[in-house]
Amino acid sequence: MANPMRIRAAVKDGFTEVRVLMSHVMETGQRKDSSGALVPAHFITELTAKHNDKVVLSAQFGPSVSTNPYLSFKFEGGAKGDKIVVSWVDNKGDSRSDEAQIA
Amino acid sequence: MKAVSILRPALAALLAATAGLSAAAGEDYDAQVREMMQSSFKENGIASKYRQLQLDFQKTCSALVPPSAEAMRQIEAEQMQTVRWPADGKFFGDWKEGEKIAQSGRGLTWTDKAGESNGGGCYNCHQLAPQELSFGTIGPSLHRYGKLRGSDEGMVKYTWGKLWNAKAYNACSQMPRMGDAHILSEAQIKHVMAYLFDPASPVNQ
Amino acid sequence: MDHKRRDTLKAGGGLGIFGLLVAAGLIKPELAEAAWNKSAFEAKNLESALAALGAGKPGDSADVQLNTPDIAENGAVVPVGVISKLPNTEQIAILIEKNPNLLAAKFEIPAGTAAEVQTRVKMGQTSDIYAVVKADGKFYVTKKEVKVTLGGCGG
Amino acid sequence: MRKTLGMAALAAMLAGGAQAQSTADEIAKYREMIADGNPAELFEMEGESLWKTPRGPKKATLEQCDLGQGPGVVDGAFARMPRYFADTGRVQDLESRLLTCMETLQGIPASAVVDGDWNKGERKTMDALAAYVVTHSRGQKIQLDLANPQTRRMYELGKRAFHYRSGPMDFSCATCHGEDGKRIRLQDLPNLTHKEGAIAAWGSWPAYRVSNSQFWTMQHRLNDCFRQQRTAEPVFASEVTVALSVYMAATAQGGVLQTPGLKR
Repeated sequence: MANPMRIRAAVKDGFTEVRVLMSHVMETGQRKDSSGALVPAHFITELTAKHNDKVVLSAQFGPSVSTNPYLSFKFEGGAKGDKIVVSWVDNKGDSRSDEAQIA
Repeated sequence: MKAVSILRPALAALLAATAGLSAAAGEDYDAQVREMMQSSFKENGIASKYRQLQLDFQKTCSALVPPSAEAMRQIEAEQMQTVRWPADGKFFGDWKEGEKIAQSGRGLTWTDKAGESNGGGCYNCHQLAPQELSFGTIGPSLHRYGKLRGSDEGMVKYTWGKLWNAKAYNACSQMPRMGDAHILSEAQIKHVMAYLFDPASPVNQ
Repeated sequence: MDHKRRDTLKAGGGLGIFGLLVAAGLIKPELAEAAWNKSAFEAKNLESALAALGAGKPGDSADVQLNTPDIAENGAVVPVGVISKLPNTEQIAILIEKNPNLLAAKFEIPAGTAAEVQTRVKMGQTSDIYAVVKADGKFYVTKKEVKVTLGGCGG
Repeated sequence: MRKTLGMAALAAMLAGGAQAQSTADEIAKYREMIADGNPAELFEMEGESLWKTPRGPKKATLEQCDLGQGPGVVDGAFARMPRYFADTGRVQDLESRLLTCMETLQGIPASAVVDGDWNKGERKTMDALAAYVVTHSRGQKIQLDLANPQTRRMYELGKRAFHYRSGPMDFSCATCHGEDGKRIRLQDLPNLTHKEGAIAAWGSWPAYRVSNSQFWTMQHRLNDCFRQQRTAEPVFASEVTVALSVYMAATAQGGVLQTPGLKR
């Protein structure tokens, strides 16, 4: 099972700024291991972030996104204590969903 | 092989001696460190434990107090004896090969294999061709090396000697003894020489 | 609502992970339907990547800002920020011209979310990075070169 | 000849210097951009969970581990390490102390880490545990107990080990880390013999390395320094690694920890 994400969300000047760190290998499928065999591609393909129940960002990733992906964005509104939920799925069907409260 | 069999008893004797010393002298830190530099390490692949033993000049240049001018001169004179000039009298190879050697920092670590060709690691410490932005500054810039210094016999021989054994010119130089310590072959040093001196080499642009 | 959800869950066996996430209310069905844009992510040149995004030949725009360093110390992590000042920005895409697969990431920006994202990408070599923005149904682009250097001793 | 050589070298050095400066500015910008959102946080989270998870033959957690501030006290413990521990009669760095706790509390033999491979098994566990512990000294001042004679001895040994030249390339730690303002390739080299450089280094390891997406403890950092120095391999948590850590931490005494760091 994938390791948890670290999600930080804070209100600033009427916007909620969300920063997410995901634990994922993001294998490109082009790298060879020490024995020379190709390491199969393994990367997050889709992600959504929700504030309470509203989608505030959705994204699609390719293998060019760095290992242990980082993402930051901001949306209008949001209040301290509101729930932020971030979910992803990868090309092997693994998934992860974590939540955090706006600080 | 012969060198190893000579070294083995020498190592045992040295270890016994240092162990005895540290017990007797109590706070003889230098002896304790020599012992620690053995006991804390293990052989891994080509990186044998003999690498933990110091050559005389290595020991002199490791002291917390810098060696005297006289001691430095003595080391330089001794190291000068190790310089081997090219057997065929030719100092220059192919600068394109030299560039590859200058770029590569590989070789002699415990993750390298015996018999692989080593890099010179020149860019780790020196600026050379101006288009390579990723260069180190431990050594001086060598950009336009041949252009600025010319290529008379004195300069060519000095450079060869410096590459073969930098300690012959500066006892405690940080630069490895490329030829003397078998890091680069004679043919490789010729390529690096061309990279430094050839008017067509990017180093001289 | 609850009733419907339970029914969906019951049928969950054949849904796959994404379907389950939808069923569990974690992901809106709209997103699940907007499947991963395979042709765009597998595009090997700029023209076909832009075509797969439906962007055609986007016009240059100074209102799209690309925030990257000029030199990346390591190609494994290159920070990329995109800010669009164009009204009604609905999509932001990041492309790296010299990567084997050009498209790195694509973001859908719903109303109320700032047209401003930051992420990190891998770069195999020095290359132009493109930010492609869709605003009011039209596509715009800006680009910037990032030099990738070799760090460390190389040993 | 000596004189002309000097002048030419100086001219070439000055030309290189200006270019080096603009590159350094750009690299500084790059580092600033990646500073926010250090993936080391992912390891810290994992470490905290491992700290509190019953493991090993004794099925115990590490919550009673004494890192020097009393059993279970994590806060500020790393800022005072390496330190002398009476129960083991040794000066220990964070990793060697964690080995002691894993062995005594959980029954996990130290050899599982000492003879293990990087990024695998119990050594990987060690990475996460270290990430957790050092995060709880972030922002605190480095304060070694240099009045302790055992720690003092390790400092003296560490200083000498730092300058010990050997191997086919004649390198010591000081070859690369003994002067201000030097670089290998584009990588700045902290001068570890002075306070400022020692704070920059000791104060920012362990760290997440973007080049390989791994979290590296100081043990791992030192191991790879020696690899590139072309010595034999230092044994995990061996005396030389602790002595060098004492030397660095003592030189950095009073500096503020930014652990865990983010590195190239």
